[in-house]
Amino acid sequence: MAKVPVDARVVDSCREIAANIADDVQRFIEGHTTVGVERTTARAYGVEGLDDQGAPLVNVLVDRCHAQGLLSHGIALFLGGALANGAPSVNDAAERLAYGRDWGPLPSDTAGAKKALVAHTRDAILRIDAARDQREATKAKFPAARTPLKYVIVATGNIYDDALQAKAAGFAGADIVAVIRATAQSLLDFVPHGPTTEGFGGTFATQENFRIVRRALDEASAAYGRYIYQTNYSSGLCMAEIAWMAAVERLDMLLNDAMYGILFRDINMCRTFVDQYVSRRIVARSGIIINTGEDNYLTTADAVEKAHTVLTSQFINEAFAKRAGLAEEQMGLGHAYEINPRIEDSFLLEIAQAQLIRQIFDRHPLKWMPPTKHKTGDIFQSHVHDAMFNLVGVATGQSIELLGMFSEAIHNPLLMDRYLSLKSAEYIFNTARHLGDEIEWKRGGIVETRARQVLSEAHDLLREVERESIWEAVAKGAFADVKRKRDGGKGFAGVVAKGPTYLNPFVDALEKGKG
Amino acid sequence: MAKVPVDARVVDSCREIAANIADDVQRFIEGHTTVGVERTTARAYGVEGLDDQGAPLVNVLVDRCHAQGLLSHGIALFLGGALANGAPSVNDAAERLAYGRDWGPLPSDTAGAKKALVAHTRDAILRIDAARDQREATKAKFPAARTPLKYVIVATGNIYDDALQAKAAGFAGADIVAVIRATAQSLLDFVPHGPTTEGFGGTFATQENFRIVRRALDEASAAYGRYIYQTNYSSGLCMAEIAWMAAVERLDMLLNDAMYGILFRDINMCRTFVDQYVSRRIVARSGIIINTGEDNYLTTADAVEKAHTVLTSQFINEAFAKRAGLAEEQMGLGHAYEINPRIEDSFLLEIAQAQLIRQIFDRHPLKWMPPTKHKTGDIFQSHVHDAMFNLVGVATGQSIELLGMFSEAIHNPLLMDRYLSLKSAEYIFNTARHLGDEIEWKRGGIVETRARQVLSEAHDLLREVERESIWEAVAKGAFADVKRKRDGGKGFAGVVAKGPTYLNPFVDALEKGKG
Amino acid sequence: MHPTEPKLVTAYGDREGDGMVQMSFVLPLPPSAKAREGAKRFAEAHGLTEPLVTTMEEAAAGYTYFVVYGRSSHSIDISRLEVSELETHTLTHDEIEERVAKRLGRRIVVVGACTGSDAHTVGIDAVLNYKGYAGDKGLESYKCFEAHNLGAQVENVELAARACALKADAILVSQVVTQRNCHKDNANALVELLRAQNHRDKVLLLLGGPRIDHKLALELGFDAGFGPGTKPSDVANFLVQRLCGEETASGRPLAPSKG
Amino acid sequence: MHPTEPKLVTAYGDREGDGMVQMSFVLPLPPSAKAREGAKRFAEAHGLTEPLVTTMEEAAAGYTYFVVYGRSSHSIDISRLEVSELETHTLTHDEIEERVAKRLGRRIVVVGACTGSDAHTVGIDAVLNYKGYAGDKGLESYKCFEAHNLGAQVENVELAARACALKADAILVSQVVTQRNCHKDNANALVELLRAQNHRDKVLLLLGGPRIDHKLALELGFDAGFGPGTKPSDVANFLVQRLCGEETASGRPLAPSKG
Ligand code: B12
Ligand code: B12
Ligand SMILES: Cc1ncc(COP(=O)(O)O)c(C=O)c1O
Ligand SMILES: Cc1ncc(COP(=O)(O)O)c(C=O)c1O
Repeated sequence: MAKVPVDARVVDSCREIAANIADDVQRFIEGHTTVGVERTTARAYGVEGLDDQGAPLVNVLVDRCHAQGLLSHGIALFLGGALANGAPSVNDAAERLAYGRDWGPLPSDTAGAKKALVAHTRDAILRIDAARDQREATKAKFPAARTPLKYVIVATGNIYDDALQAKAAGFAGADIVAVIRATAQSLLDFVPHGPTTEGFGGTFATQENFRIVRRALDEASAAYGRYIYQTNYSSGLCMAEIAWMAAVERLDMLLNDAMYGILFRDINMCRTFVDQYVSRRIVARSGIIINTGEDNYLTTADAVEKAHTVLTSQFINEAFAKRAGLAEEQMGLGHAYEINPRIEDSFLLEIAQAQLIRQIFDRHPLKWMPPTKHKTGDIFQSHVHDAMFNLVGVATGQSIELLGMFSEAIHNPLLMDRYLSLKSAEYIFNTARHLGDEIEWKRGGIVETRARQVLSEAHDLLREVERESIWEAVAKGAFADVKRKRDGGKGFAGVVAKGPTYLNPFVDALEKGKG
Repeated sequence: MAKVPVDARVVDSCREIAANIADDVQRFIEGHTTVGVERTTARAYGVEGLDDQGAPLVNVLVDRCHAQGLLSHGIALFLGGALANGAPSVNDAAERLAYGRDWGPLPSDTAGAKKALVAHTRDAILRIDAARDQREATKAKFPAARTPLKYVIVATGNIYDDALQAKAAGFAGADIVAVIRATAQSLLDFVPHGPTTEGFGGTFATQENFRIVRRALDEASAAYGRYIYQTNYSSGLCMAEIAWMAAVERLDMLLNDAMYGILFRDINMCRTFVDQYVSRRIVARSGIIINTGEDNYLTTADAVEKAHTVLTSQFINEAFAKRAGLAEEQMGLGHAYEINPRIEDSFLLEIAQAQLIRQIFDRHPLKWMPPTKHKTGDIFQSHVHDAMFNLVGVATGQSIELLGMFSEAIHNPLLMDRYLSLKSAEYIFNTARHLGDEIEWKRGGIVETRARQVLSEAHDLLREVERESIWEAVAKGAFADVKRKRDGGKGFAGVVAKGPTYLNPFVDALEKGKG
Repeated sequence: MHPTEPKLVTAYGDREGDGMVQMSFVLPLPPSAKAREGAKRFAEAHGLTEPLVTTMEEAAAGYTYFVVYGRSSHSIDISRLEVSELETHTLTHDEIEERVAKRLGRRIVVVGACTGSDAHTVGIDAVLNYKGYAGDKGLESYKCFEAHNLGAQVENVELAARACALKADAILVSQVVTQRNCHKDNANALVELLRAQNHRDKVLLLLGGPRIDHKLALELGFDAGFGPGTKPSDVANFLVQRLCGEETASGRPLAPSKG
Repeated sequence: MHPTEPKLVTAYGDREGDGMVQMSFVLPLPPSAKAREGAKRFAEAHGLTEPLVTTMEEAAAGYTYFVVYGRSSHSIDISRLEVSELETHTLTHDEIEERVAKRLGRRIVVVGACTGSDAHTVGIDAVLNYKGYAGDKGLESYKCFEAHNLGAQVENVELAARACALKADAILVSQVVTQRNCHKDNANALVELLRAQNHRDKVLLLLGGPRIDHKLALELGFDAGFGPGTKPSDVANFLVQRLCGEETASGRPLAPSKG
């Protein structure tokens, strides 16, 4: 493989620093819960359905509890209490609490409440494990796909068209299909329900939509003799709930990154760090692979000057992931081919960065993103730009490659765009299959020098972030050239400090699962 | 530069063998002339114009001489004789001979005939030198272009549209513009006259058409501040005449290769080897760069199995060129990117071949040809295929790159096709400018192994050709999988053994020029 | 050329008037000789004569991808095109500062945002923030502009409120996501809102985005539209021209997008 | 489906019936807002609704390159398409040998050439020569065929003469260069020539080339046409079917080009 020099000592130091940065955040996380976390817990226990206004029961339930200022106890305490008080089922318990005349008193018998939840907690975990087993059984039926895995997006806004497109992508050779979410969903503090047929820029992530696409992709896998991965987005205000839905509906991957929400969706940091932790606990248990969003930084910041911010954030994201029990094999750290193509030797700078990250995160299923920012409406030139990206992808052995689309600057991909993108990627992966094994980079050349520079700049930035804490660093615009305040952004009101009696056997069970 | 191992001893041996092969042909050449050579001589002396049927005077003149069985003396002897007998000008002498009641006797006073030509011979050479000087003066006004030089084709069939297209190509960044010939021209045993506006697959090569395009390109050079090269085709039955027209009309390059005519146009070998020699003598004097046609072999033969036939032929073509007085800097040996793109690691095989040839012919302005045979009507995929070709071109430092067109499988390039091809090539040359300097190939890897294999196979084939002589080898299909007989093909009747008194002061002067 | 004298143009392939165009599309049919003929007919329906189907490939089960070339039988009369080119002077940075100081005597207040659920800030940032775009500094870099960048995901109501509060001379709206024309609805909704608040005449309304052009912006009730490749100085010039008198038709049209 | 019941299809972008098509072309105008509008109108003239001009770039002085997307307002009734699919059995090599031996009892004589000034032999060689195409051996490889390949640049007169002399059962013509339809003229001229010689009915006439399809070949007076991706065995099957009786409509259409 076309290796670049990587100073192991610097890398170790980067990981140590990242650990400190993450520990600081982890302390905050352990002391807090959010409406999102509590809704997730309720769902895990089997709470489902809508009220007469169409609001999800879990929202009505948790909001009412929060309105009383009682969320610091954890919704589980109240569900357990209601069960102990004879509610026939968790759902019934939830309805009583949500729709009952009043919320009622704090359950006196905490032990009873806990006890009442034991079986339900076990079932909640079993449900996740069952989905995981089913995924693995299905996967085992097919030969392992060759990397880079070819990842494409469908986004018609209509789930039934998406399902058709997803199968079409399978026919054309896709290994992974993502259904992009409707543009506003990450700002919604609830998860829409049922199958949906309207959405801008994408289709809503709902449990039913997950099922519909899973079914389509299972059919495609069988038809084309390849396992086809399903992925969606677990970012924004419903990070944890969506992670749970993905876990039980057998998705294979999730875009899951608090930093993305903070920087690009103006989601409050405290809120999304806590949500991310619980979402990743679920992900860890379910064997889902996450994709992080560092690639996005280069759409707002310059890809040459700020290349190191991607690497810095990857070290931190890795540390966060470890603290949620994820294995390296589940960490699809994101990076991208976003350098201005008009820059001389930009191809070499891209290779250096891609190879550096490949070597530093050698067990991680890296997510390699295509050029987007510098794409124009000239679809022919755009197709060539993607070809260079594909070449770097195969030469540096990236794991998950989101294929560029020649229509990137125009619209969400059409069936034809995807077909041609897959055709081109397959051609390049094959024609240059062993290019990476053949190349050795000239000592002290452009590639080596660039790799060294990016690593050392990342190391410096990590030190700086450690000094200031991530809260401060983000406030100062260390990432993506975007500044966000600790108490600013959306969803802050949904953050609650855990009380001494805080109860959440479901999350406890997930955490035990870690050992 | 991404060097491959080249065994200097093997290369030297190849050159020695090629020399022997060429000497054998050279002996034949020296003993023969052709109607084409004699027409060229007449043109060089200033014979021009048409008869009332529209046939060029040079054809009427030379055919009549040939019909009498007198061509073995050389047309110069008769022109000189007529001048000595008082013809006021060479043209007038030619008209007397061509249109006179009878051809008249063999000039008795050979010395007088020779003497009468001395001044005309000097003028003929001066005319070529003047054009060369003018080219060099014009070129000196502009900065030297960066290699690979971007070469594009125009071929509307109408010379005025061609001129417009040529300028458009200049605007879009072309360094070299070729006007492809009408498909049948190489089979014509005369050169059409004047500006032409009808032609299939291309536009006729005529002296007037050369002028029209030269004017357009001079204007484009001035407008865009880059010297833009003009090229055309000196292959087929009028090889030498076209070379002369190109020389005096200030073309910069010529596709000039007897082997192409033999194999792909079924032109007789004896005829075209003799024509090639004289055409190259003119080219050598005029400073034109030739492009040879080995690239074409891979359109009929398999590019993986027969890669070495290209190299073999290049050694032989180089030997032919040396014997006609060409400098290495004038030898644009042809090779191509024609491997089936569906073959795994085909990109690596292409690099190996391109780099090998680059190193063996290190002073030669190599002509690097794009994929054509495996192109399909899918213009998007075709554009990507060309992108890989462009990458190899810049990484291996090719000199003259004929840009691929995404419409290759469809039509002669349109204005848009050329624009997008140039845009893509510029992007790739720039984004990967120093890739070649950065790479070192893995010892014993796919690239190195392939380079070794091709060179040794070429060496073996050269030995075989030497053993059999080129006449035999071609008859057996050693090149392009095409078989041609020594006395078969078009134009054999135009070959004449020189008599003891054969006279051709013009070619003599060119040969002296060699020293 | 006299405006009313017609000037017909058609596509140019490699000869004047040959009308050569390229099309690509997918038909919901499996590949077959019949599908090929269908593609040919489909191209003919668009006015292509002698269409050549250059490729037919199965892109999905039951869907086929085609590339077609043909000579268009259509031409357009460009003398009849009345396009309101957005004309602006090109005053230098200093000239702008000077003109505002002289003629207005106060700073021009602009409020900008990317509205609705649209989270694309790069465009509006490029126009407003100091950094600017392609080497051309943003409005923040001018002394004579007081630029407020509200960022993305800003609701029209909020934007209008802030504009009133700040007594903004101009509101700059960016719309990047265009699926199902949400950008048009969004933009138009703001105009309606301001009308309802009797505030529309009190501010200049500028719309921008990759799919915006001046013509569209006018149709949507804005005062100007700015598309891809817009430079902050183009915007500055437009504002100064409108707010510091001397309305003029002369000047050069904004540089067209380089793609 | 009942043949007369209409089945309308239009282009498919990402939703049933959205009609999305892509176009690219050059207009002989310099880039400007007006040129952009011109491109839009030009696309509209082809039946595209709400065309989106995604790029406008100066490709040459006074010539501008455009890419346009739009929703087509056209659809075609594929139930009305009467396309003569070239139907052939798919007998194996051995089956073919056997059938000819049994039913004809002699070798089938075929003469092939690339005619006129066309020098492209690869196609006709692929069909006739032993080597064949894409792993499918050429007619030379069959005992039951006597294949004469005259190569390229063969004049119709010469081809016709050789065919008579050899008592050919079939003449195989390849035409690759198609500029200004020279392939049609060339092919048609041969048919006329054979008619004049009263020889047309005595031979099967096959036409092939990258721009040939069965329909076109029939129009030009040939018995069959073969396009890109043709395999020699397709040709062998056709000849056997025609020369060894049992004319049948069943069988599968020739594999469509993979582009
Ligand atoms: C960067 C980017 C992002 C970044 C945005 C980061 C940020 N903070 O801005 C991230 C990664 C977050 C992102 C996310 C999404 N994106 Co996005 N994104 C892009 C991308 C790659 C580049 C846009 C860009 O920055 N261009 C550079 C700027 C400088 O150009 P510009 O915006 O045109 O601005 C110039 C002019 O238009 C003008 N201008 C613009 N605004 C204004 C305003 C005024 C007043 C004036 C005077 C001028 C002006 O001046 C600017 C300078 O010249 C485009 C694809 C592309 N290449 O265009 C997709 C694209 C815009 N995104 C798209 C989509 C769908 C999304 C998502 C909704 C996908 C999803 N469902 O997850 C998400 C969610 C975001 C949301 N809800 O809006 C689609 C939109 C499709 C459509 N036409 O509707 C695109 C086209 C990609 C695609 N083909 O799918 N995206
Ligand atoms: C190889 C090639 C050449 C080689 C030919 C070598 C040779 N001895 O054949 C060389 C380099 C010599 C050449 C030269 C020229 N070429 Co050329 N060439 C090509 C190229 C790259 C590939 C053609 C090919 O071999 N295809 C592979 C074969 C297997 O496919 P095929 O021909 O379609 O055949 C299959 C089917 O069609 C069918 N078939 C074909 N014939 C027949 C016959 C029968 C009876 C049957 C049953 C089936 C059948 O079966 C075959 C197997 O499936 C094409 C571009 C392209 N990619 O298509 C240009 C192309 C055909 N050439 C072109 C031109 C213009 C020329 C020149 C005239 C240019 C010039 N002025 O110098 C010259 C001169 C040659 C001449 N006068 O004809 C143009 C034609 C444009 C047009 N449509 O009119 C093309 C399209 C390139 C371009 N875009 O400009 N060319
Ligand atoms: C990590 C991550 N999450 C989510 C998204 C999708 O954004 P949205 O919040 O609009 O769904 C992206 C898009 O790039 C992403 O990278
Ligand atoms: C050396 C050479 N001569 C001539 C030609 C052009 O062929 P034609 O004889 O049809 O002009 C080519 C085309 O590739 C060539 O390579």
